[in-house]
Order: sequence, then structure tokens, then C-alpha cells
Amino acid sequence: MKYDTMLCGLIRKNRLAEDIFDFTVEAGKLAEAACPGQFAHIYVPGKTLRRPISICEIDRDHKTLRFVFQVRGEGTRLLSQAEPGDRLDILAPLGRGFDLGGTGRKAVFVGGGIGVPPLLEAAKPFGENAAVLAGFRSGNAVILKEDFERAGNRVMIATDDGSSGHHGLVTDLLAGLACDVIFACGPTPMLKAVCRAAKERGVPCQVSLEQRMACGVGACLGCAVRLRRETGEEYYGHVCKDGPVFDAAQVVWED
Amino acid sequence: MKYDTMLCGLIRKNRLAEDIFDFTVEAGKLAEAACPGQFAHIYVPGKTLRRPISICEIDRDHKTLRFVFQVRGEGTRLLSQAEPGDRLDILAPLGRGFDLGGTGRKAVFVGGGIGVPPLLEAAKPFGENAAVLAGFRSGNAVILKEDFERAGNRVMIATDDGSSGHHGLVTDLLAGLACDVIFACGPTPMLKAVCRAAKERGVPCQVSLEQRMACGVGACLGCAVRLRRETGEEYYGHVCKDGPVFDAAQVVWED
Amino acid sequence: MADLQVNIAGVPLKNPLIAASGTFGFGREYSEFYPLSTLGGISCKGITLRERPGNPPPRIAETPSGMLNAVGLQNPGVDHFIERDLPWLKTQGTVIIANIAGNTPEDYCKMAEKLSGTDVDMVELNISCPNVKQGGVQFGTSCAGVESITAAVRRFCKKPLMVKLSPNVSDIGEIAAAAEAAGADAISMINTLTGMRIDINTRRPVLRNNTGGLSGPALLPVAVRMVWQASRRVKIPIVGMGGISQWQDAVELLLAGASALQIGTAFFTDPYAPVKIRDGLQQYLDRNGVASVAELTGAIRPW
Amino acid sequence: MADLQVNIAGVPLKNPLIAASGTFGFGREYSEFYPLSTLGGISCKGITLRERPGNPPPRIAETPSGMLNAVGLQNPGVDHFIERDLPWLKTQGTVIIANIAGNTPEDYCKMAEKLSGTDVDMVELNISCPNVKQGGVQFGTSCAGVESITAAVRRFCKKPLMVKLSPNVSDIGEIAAAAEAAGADAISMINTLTGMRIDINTRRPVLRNNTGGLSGPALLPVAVRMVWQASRRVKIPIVGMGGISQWQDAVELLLAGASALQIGTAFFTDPYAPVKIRDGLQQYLDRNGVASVAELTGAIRPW
Ligand SMILES: Cc1cc2nc3c(=O)[nH]c(=O)nc-3n(C[C@H](O)[C@H](O)[C@H](O)COP(=O)(O)OP(=O)(O)OC[C@H]3O[C@@H](n4cnc5c(N)ncnc54)[C@H](O)[C@@H]3O)c2cc1C
Ligand SMILES: Cc1cc2nc3c(=O)[nH]c(=O)nc-3n(C[C@H](O)[C@H](O)[C@H](O)COP(=O)(O)OP(=O)(O)OC[C@H]3O[C@@H](n4cnc5c(N)ncnc54)[C@H](O)[C@@H]3O)c2cc1C
Ligand SMILES: Cc1cc2nc3c(=O)[nH]c(=O)nc-3n(C[C@H](O)[C@H](O)[C@H](O)COP(=O)(O)O)c2cc1C
Ligand SMILES: Cc1cc2nc3c(=O)[nH]c(=O)nc-3n(C[C@H](O)[C@H](O)[C@H](O)COP(=O)(O)O)c2cc1C
Ligand code: FES
Ligand code: FES
Repeated sequence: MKYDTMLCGLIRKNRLAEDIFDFTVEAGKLAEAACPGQFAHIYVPGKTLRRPISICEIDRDHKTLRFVFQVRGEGTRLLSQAEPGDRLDILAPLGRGFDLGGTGRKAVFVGGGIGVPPLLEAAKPFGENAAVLAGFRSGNAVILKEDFERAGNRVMIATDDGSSGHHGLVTDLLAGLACDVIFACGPTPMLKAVCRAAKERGVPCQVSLEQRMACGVGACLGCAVRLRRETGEEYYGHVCKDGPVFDAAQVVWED
Repeated sequence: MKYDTMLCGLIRKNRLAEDIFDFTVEAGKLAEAACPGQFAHIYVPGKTLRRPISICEIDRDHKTLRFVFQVRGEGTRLLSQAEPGDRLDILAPLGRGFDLGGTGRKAVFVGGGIGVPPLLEAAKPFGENAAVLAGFRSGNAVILKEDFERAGNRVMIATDDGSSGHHGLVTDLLAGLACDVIFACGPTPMLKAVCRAAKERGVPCQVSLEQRMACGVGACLGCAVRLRRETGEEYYGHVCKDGPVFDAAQVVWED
Repeated sequence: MADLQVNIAGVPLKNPLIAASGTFGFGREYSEFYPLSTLGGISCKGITLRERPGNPPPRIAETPSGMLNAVGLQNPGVDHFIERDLPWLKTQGTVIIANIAGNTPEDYCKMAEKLSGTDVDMVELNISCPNVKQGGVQFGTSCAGVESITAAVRRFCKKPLMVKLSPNVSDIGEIAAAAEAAGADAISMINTLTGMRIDINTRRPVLRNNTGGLSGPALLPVAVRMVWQASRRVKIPIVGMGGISQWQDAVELLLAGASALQIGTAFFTDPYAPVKIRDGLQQYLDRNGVASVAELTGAIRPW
Repeated sequence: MADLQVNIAGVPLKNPLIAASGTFGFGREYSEFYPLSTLGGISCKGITLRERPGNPPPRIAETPSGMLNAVGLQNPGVDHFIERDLPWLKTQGTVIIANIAGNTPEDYCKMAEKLSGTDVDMVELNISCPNVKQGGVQFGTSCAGVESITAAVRRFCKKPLMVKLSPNVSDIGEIAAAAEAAGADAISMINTLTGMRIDINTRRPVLRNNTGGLSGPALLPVAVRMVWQASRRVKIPIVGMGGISQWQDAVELLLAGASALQIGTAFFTDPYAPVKIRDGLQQYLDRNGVASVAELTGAIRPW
């Protein structure tokens, strides 16, 4: 099985911040097949389109998947109303996740806001070789810090208002941090800055991108992203099938 | 206040038969204003149109309204999923209910299936002067018998399959039953038969009709019903405003 | 507080929210919920020269995020409107728009003439009603039709004249331009899109008229597109409608090019919809530091 | 068990459910869920003479009970299709339909010619794609356009030729008749209706293409109406689509006059939709003692 739909029982629900929810679902074979950085396409009753949400944690033993999502519009608002015992119609695991490579390397994970959760499962195997730079609006929006720490990762926080950690951009924290590889997820301006930094240092960098999706599996060609081949030629790839994780060197930033 | 919308807490929910639900809601001023035979227009989340449901019982002391409805399609199915504690968006009381007149008269109430509930509040004040003829598919579809009896009404049941009461049409039970006035609600063929019987006997008859509705208040002219003026002239009246209860002599049966 | 006032063809409205024709009758039923002065205006139920009985029932069907209607212009006729409904409506403190429909150009012209002698604030030419056999939509689906009927009525109409467009066309911009060229003072759009539902048990169309007009949220993306296309072709103000059910939808239609809005089907879902939309709009403007709702009109930034 | 087989222009389908063009790619992604032989047929992603990059993102927006797309015919070109996709598709045990779109009549004719030399089962002429600047929908919104392009392609097409109609027209019956007159073997309808959404924060259209095509349940009543209107004008079979998401919708379109169906947007909501619709249809037929699904075609009883 590559991917499939399944009615997944919601077994744990937490609220991590004002508008951020944390769901753990029983996902059977979907959990077994999942890799860090992949995503799920979640049906929201009454909506025509599913909502793509990254896999935050995979528990192969208990066959569960964890999702952390922010309420941004009607779909995520409805999703946040699900209660333990309810069943979610989930299509997963989708896309290409992070290519972790050797976890003995020094890795830096850069996440901005709701871009932080997709990094957790990828950072865990790096243990103390991973530095996790996580940026948030303010101290009360900080999420998942303990989760990364529990995996042995070193976490550095930045907030826009200085109410927790570094007062400024999360990318400021990159300065002077030695690393062999960078993994990033977050808003486009942050990703652009991370890619620039990676390029300057000559370290490989993988970024997880977002795009509006219909099918989620590569059939509709809806979730286009501008990419560059090694030849320099540009074309439209698709976030759901070629990504959501891309080699930073491939991505052509549009605006 | 004539009518208004209100978020009404669902305080009691029962299942009366396989597909028949019994809701009691806290309805405040809507309950105070309600009369027997009027209806409510109930919002169903996700649906553009409200669903018209007759008022089955009015409890002015507790300011509650009772609705008994059958799951017929998507809207009533969704409605049936509401649980005590949920709030229903109800527009009520709507339309013109039964004109009971003197409750010392001998009244016959004829109901077919889900046409039985709208008669309850009207039959109550007649006490033992009311004979309630209620027809159902079969014995396990019989509803509200005890409710009428508690009000002192004499209840006679007819079922299509003979599994309870008279084996045959509910209108068969009219034969030989003396009465001063008839009130009826149910499927069109039953209503036609009742009207015919009433006409033959020369007793006044009021029937509660159904029609697809949009506004529920008389503005959209959606719920047309063909009526006849005393002059014989025909025109389209509206179930939500001129009815749902009509004088049988007024109604022009279309097919 | 941002200014909600708008001006359509010389008629000032206290806010841009107008009740859409046919969904609000002549106002009496909804006046039970709130004073009609809450609304910027009321477009009355479509009236014809003579009383019309309307179509046989069923007249209503539900569709995904929408509904069909085939009321068929049931109405008491223009004289009754002028004598019985208009005087009361004019005491309600809101702008009153007479929506007229005819079988022939002469019908339209006669009604426009009659209404010109009243204190109705505006005339809305309904050339797009899909639910009547004669007239109605047939005028509304070709440029020549729109132009000739608009020009004809224009000669008889002393009131600001608003032409209501049908979405059942290939090129709405062209149709809008034809209305403007023929002398319309404003355009209102869109009327309903023709649709159908079939009862799979009886194999009968749900509507006795077989087809009906689609309205409600399902229509919103079509309305936004058409208002945008029309607004790029005409200078006269556009009153936008079609599927508005929340304030965000109202903002979309304004950005697309509408100067005022009509709300129809949303009344059926929630009689208080226009009040909620007005308040939501007010807050949106205030939150974004927009001084006047008029600034939103056409403020879309197309790619 | 009722017979689900249908025959469209000489091509037998094991059941009437065809994957709609553009929603199913070239089948590989959905073959992860079930064998493609589950489907009656597959209408492939619209192909053009040469490779097309498609439109810039965003290409997708949601609407009430529907969605907009402006993919812009991203595809690898007809030669790639014939060499790389078709051979695999032909081993899947289902009918393969090539959906072609062009900038010029010559493009269409060249593709039809190339495809005539392959073992594709049918050619679907997409003259109704609203998301590309040139060609596409411009052929599809006038009778003359439909007639000329159909007649031109007909001369080069040795395969059964199905013409796919746009709903962005006033009189679909007339358009359908034009396609039939020009030699179409079948009609498929409806393509998407042009719509638009605006992001009220950025004031930008959600789609980079500004407008896009509306599909999904919102469209169903329009599709039912148009299939019915077209079916009264033509004798050739109609493949109906537009908003089918459950078996009841499928029955409606069949009753309205469709001989087979395409399912598009429903795949996005539920990849298993066509399987559920097929099973629901089967049960409906059995429950009602209908021997063959073909008996439903046009079995509506209009008022
Ligand atoms: C691969 C991928 C992984 C994601 N992972 C997460 C995650 O782990 N946690 C999280 O909170 N969010 C995540 N997102 C973003 C999330 O999908 C959107 O916030 C969500 O779809 C918004 O839906 P809505 O109904 O609340 O908003 P609305 O604005 O009402 O949605 C309207 C439409 O736009 C789409 N849409 C809106 N914003 C986005 C967006 N940023 N990306 C893609 N589609 C969008 C919706 O899916 C829907 O189709 C991810 C997106 C992608 C593409
Ligand atoms: C005045 C009045 C009082 C009613 N009282 C009751 C009652 O007390 N108990 C009860 O079970 N039912 C009652 N009904 C019928 C009830 O309104 C319908 O069964 C219900 O609307 C069906 O909705 P649905 O979504 O389940 O069905 P669907 O078929 O999915 O509904 C589709 C559309 O058709 C309308 N519709 C379908 N059937 C009817 C119908 N019979 N009458 C009116 N509209 C219909 C729906 O409201 C909706 O707009 C009453 C109807 C009216 C007009
Ligand atoms: C029940 C009903 C009756 C209508 N009657 C008329 C009418 O008489 N004249 C008219 O111009 N439009 C009429 N319309 C169309 C509406 O005015 C409006 O154009 C359409 O419903 C789209 O807006 P909405 O989606 O907000 O309802 C009617 C619509 C409905 C739903
Ligand atoms: C993402 C997407 C891409 C589409 N691409 C094509 C296409 O390439 N060729 C075509 O003829 N129709 C295309 N269509 C239209 C569909 O084939 C179909 O006509 C339409 O979506 C209505 O059906 P539905 O509501 O079941 O989706 C596309 C539709 C969608 C949603
Ligand atoms: S969402 Fe369909 S191709 Fe990515
Ligand atoms: S439902 Fe609107 S008039 Fe009765």
C-alpha cells in the first residue's frame, strides 16, 4: 500500500494554544506506511475538498498518527470540533517526506509557527545532533518545545514580540550555528531566508511547502509549484506528489 | 411578537419508532406565543433551507415546545443527530393553526402516520369529547397513543398490515362515528377521503397541509396551495401563512 | 466608524444591503423581525401589469448549498402594488425599488410609466426571470434584446432605472454594456441560473415547472465572476447579488465591482442575515481602516 | 442483478461511470485505490498538441459545495500521451477516452488524426475549457463555433467522437444540436461554469488565473437541467456530468437523459466515490426491478 483512505478514531485531542489543536488518531496501516514529512488529506464533513495536514508524529507501535493544526478558516474550524471517539476520514500517507540521510550529521530544523509540527518526526532520530529553531508570534504561541526536547533535540525559540527566547526572526538564530543539513517548514519569507542561508553556507536544505490542493495524490495537477531542473529549465511540479518536501535548490520562489 | 428565531436548547430527545424522533426544546417566548397546529421552521446546519415541523405539544408553564418528526431525507436525518444540550435555531410559531371552536363539541381527529403529532395539542382540550383515529403502517409504527389517552381522548388505531387495531384505512374508522367537527393531518389521499366524508355528513373539517417551503413566513410565495374562494374563484394561497391548517371546503386538490 | 452609505444612480442608501426581489415580498413579513429601516433598500417582489396567479406547486426545491424556485411571478399587479403596498412601504424609512416584469415591451413601458408617477425610488427591470413562459428571460439573454427593452422602458421611466441581468449567458460583459448603452442608470446582477432537480422515486421533476432558478451560496462564485466581468465594461453602478450569506461574501462582491448588494436566499436560512452581514461589514471596514464602504467597490487587485 | 452495461457510440462500457477528464490524470494515482477496471471508462487529462506548462498557482479554490480550478491544461502533449500513457492505460481493462484541446482547429485535427492511429477507444473534444487564454471555450459558446470545429475534427477522427459542451451558454439545446449536426457521435456535458473567488484580505483573486471553472455538487442542478434540455434536441447519446457525488445524483442525470456519466470532483472528496455510486446504482435498479441501467436514460416524466 502506498496510501489509502481510512476512518480513523480520534483517541486524543489537546489544545496546544489559542487556535492550535493536537489530534492523535488510530491509523492502522496508514501509520505503518507513514514517513516523516508526509501529509494526510483529511475529509471535513460538508466540505468538497479535503484539508492537507502534515504528519507530526508517527507511532508505529500503537499505529497512531499525530496531527497539529491551526484553525485558519472554516475547514480547520470544523475539524477542531471533532471529539475523541469521533472518526476522521483520512487519506494518507501522501507525498514525499524528508530525506533524512545519516542522522549522525549535525542537522538544523527551522520552523515558523504552524510550520514547526511537520519537523518533529524528522528531528527525533537526530537526537542531540539536531538543533531546532522554532519561531512564533509570542510566548503563548510556542508549541511542541518539550516534544523536541524529549527526543534530545536542542531547542531555540524566537518570538516576534520577544516574550519568549530570542526577540526577532527565527532565522537570526541560524547565525554561527554549524550544520551539515537544514530542514525547514514555515511561511514563505522564512523559507526564502533559510534557503538563502543554506546556499551561502553550501549546505543542503529541504523545505516543506504548502499549496491549495484538490486530489492530494497527483491526479488533478492543482497544487502546482514552480521548480527548476538541474538544466535550469523551469516547470510546474506538484506539492502533493513531488513534495511537500523539496530540495531547496529546486524551488523557484514566485510571488 | 408574532414569530421570531431563537436558539432553543434541546432538553429531551426520544426515539418513538425506528425513524421517528421526539424533541422537546426550551422555547421561551416562542412557546408562549404558540397555538395548536402552528409549525416551526428549523435550521439544519449546512442546509440552505429550514425544515418545517409542526408543533406537537406546547407547555406554556415550562415554556417548551415538542416536535415529533420522521427522518425522510438528509435534513431530518441531520436534525435527528442533535443531542440534549445542543441548541436548535428555531423560527416559530408560524402559520395559522387549528380553529378549535367550542371544545364541548364532539370532535374527531384523523391522523395518518407522521400526520398524527400535529393533532395532539389540538385534541387535548377536547378531552373525552375527542375521538382520535390514528393510522399507521404497522403496529411498531404506532406513536403518541398514550399521549392522547392521557388527555382523555378516545384513541382508535388502524394499521395497513393489521398488526395493531383495525386492519385497513384509518378513514374506515369514521364510519358510524358521530361528530360535530373533524380535524385531520396526513397523506393527501387520506385527507381527500376525510374531506369527502366531512362533506357528505355536512360537518366542518380542517386539514393541515404540507408544501415545500423557503421563507416559512409568507414572503417568498414558495409554498403555494390551490384554494377556492366562496365565489368559486380559484387562486394560490400559501401553506406557511394562510395555513398550514385550512378549511377543507377551501382546498382544491391537485395531483 | 466607517461610513456604510452608498449612492446608486442618485439614490442614497444608508447601507448597501438591499432585500432581493422575490425573497422579501412587500416587506410586511420580515418587518416582524426588525424595522425595515435596518435595510439600505427593498427590491419588491416582481410585479406585472396585471395580477398573476403564479405557477402550480411545488415551487421550491433544495440543491447543494442552494435552492431552486419557480414561483412564476405570482403578484397582485402593478396597480395593487401602487395603491396597497407602496404607501406602507414608503413609511418604513428605506429605499423602495419596484421590480417589474412583462410579457411584452409594452407591458414594461406601461408599468414604468405608472411607477414614474409614484414616489417609488427606483425601477428594476427584471428581464431575466426564468420561470415564466413568455417574456422574462428571453429579453435578457441577447444584447439586442437587452438593448431594445432597456431603451424602450427608458423613454417611459422617469425614475432611476436599474436593469437586472440574467446569468444564463455566455458573455455577461457584453450584456451589461448593452444595458448601459441603452440608458440604464444601474445594473443589478445576477438573477437565478436555470436548474432542475428530479425526484428519483417518481421520476418527476421536483418543480411542477420542470425547471427553476438556482439561488443561494452555490451561485456565489458565478456572481463574483460576472460582477467583475461586467464592472470592467460599464461605468454605471452595479448592485451585486447571488449567494451572499455572510459578510465575507458581501466584501467579495464589493471588491469585484459592486456598489451595493442584494440579499435573497439568505433570508430563508436566517431572517437576520442582512443585519449580521451589515454588522460584519462595518467591523471589517473599521478593523481595516477603510473609511467608507464605497472604497471597496472594484478594489480587487486582479493578477 | 440489473445490467449496468451501456453503449456509447458503439463503445461498450461495463458500467456507466467514467472518470472525468482532468480529475483523474492518466489513472496511475487512483489505481492505488482499486483496479481501474472498476470504472466503465476513463477520460484522460485534457491533452494538447504540444506539452503545456499550465497556469501559475494557486490553481484551486473552494466554493460552497464546489470548487474552482484553473489548472490551464498542464499536460505532456499528445505524443507523450500516445507513447507513455496510453499503452499502460490500455492494459487496465477499461475504456480509454482521449480528451483533446487545442488553440486552433488545426491543432484539434492533428491530434484527432494521431489518435485515430492508436487503440484509444474514443475521442472527447474539449471545446469548453475556460482556463486557457486561446482556443478552448471560445469554440464552445456559439453554435457556429461548435459546428465548425466539430465538422473539421470529424474529417480527421476515425474514432467515435464525443463533443464536450460548455455550460457558459444561453441555449444549450441549440449548441447540442449543432454538435450533432456536425457529426458528433456523442455529447458529454457539462464542463465547468466560470467562477471567481476573491481573498478579502489581499483583495486578490484566489486563483492566479483570476477566474476558474466551477465543479462539484453546486453544479448538479445546472447539469441536470442542461442534460435534459440537450436530450430533447439530439438523438446521439449524452454522457452526463457535473456535481455527481452520490448515486442519487447519478440517477437524476440518467433520468434527465444521460446514457453514461462522468465523475470528477467527487474523487477529491472521496477517492472511492465511483465505487460507491456504482454499488448504489446497482441496488437502486435491483430494488426497483429495473433490468438495465439503460432503461433509466431519459425516463424522466416531465410535467
Ligand atoms: C502539505 C501541507 C501540509 C500542511 N500541514 C499543516 C499542518 O500540519 N498544520 C496546519 O495547521 N496546517 C497545515 N497546512 C495548511 C492547511 O492545509 C490549511 O491551513 C488548511 O487547508 C486551511 O483550511 P481552512 O478550511 O481552515 O481554510 P480556508 O481558507 O477556508 O480554506 C479554503 C481552501 O483553501 C485551502 N487552503 C487554505 N490555506 C491553505 C494552505 N496554507 N495550504 C494549503 N491549502 C490551503 C483549503 O485547504 C481549502 O481548500 C498544510 C498544507 C499543506 C499543503
Ligand atoms: C407545515 C408543515 C408541517 C410539518 N410537520 C411535520 C412534522 O410534524 N413531522 C414531520 O416528520 N414532518 C413534518 N413535515 C414534513 C417535513 O417538513 C419534511 O419531512 C422535511 O422537510 C423533509 O426534509 P428532509 O431534508 O428530511 O427531506 P429532503 O427530501 O431531503 O428535503 C428536500 C427539501 O424538500 C422539502 N420537503 C421534503 N418533503 C417535504 C414535505 N413533506 N413537506 C414540506 N417540505 C418537504 C424539505 O424541507 C427540503 O427543502 C411538515 C411539513 C410542513 C410543510
Ligand atoms: C423565491 C425567489 C423568488 C424570486 N423572485 C424574483 C422576482 O420576482 N424578480 C426578480 O428580479 N428576481 C427574483 N428572484 C431572484 C433574486 O432576486 C436574486 O436575483 C437571486 O435569488 C440571487 O440572489 P440570492 O442568491 O441572494 O438569492 C427570486 C429569487 C427567489 C429565491
Ligand atoms: C481540476 C480539474 C481539471 C479539469 N480538467 C479538465 C480537462 O482537462 N478537460 C476537460 O474536458 N474537462 C476538465 N475538467 C472538467 C471536468 O471534466 C468536469 O467536466 C467538471 O469538473 C464537472 O464535473 P464534476 O462536477 O463531477 O467535477 C476539469 C475539472 C477539474 C475539477
Ligand atoms: S492536489 Fe491534485 S495534483 Fe496535487
Ligand atoms: S414558504 Fe415562503 S411563502 Fe410560504
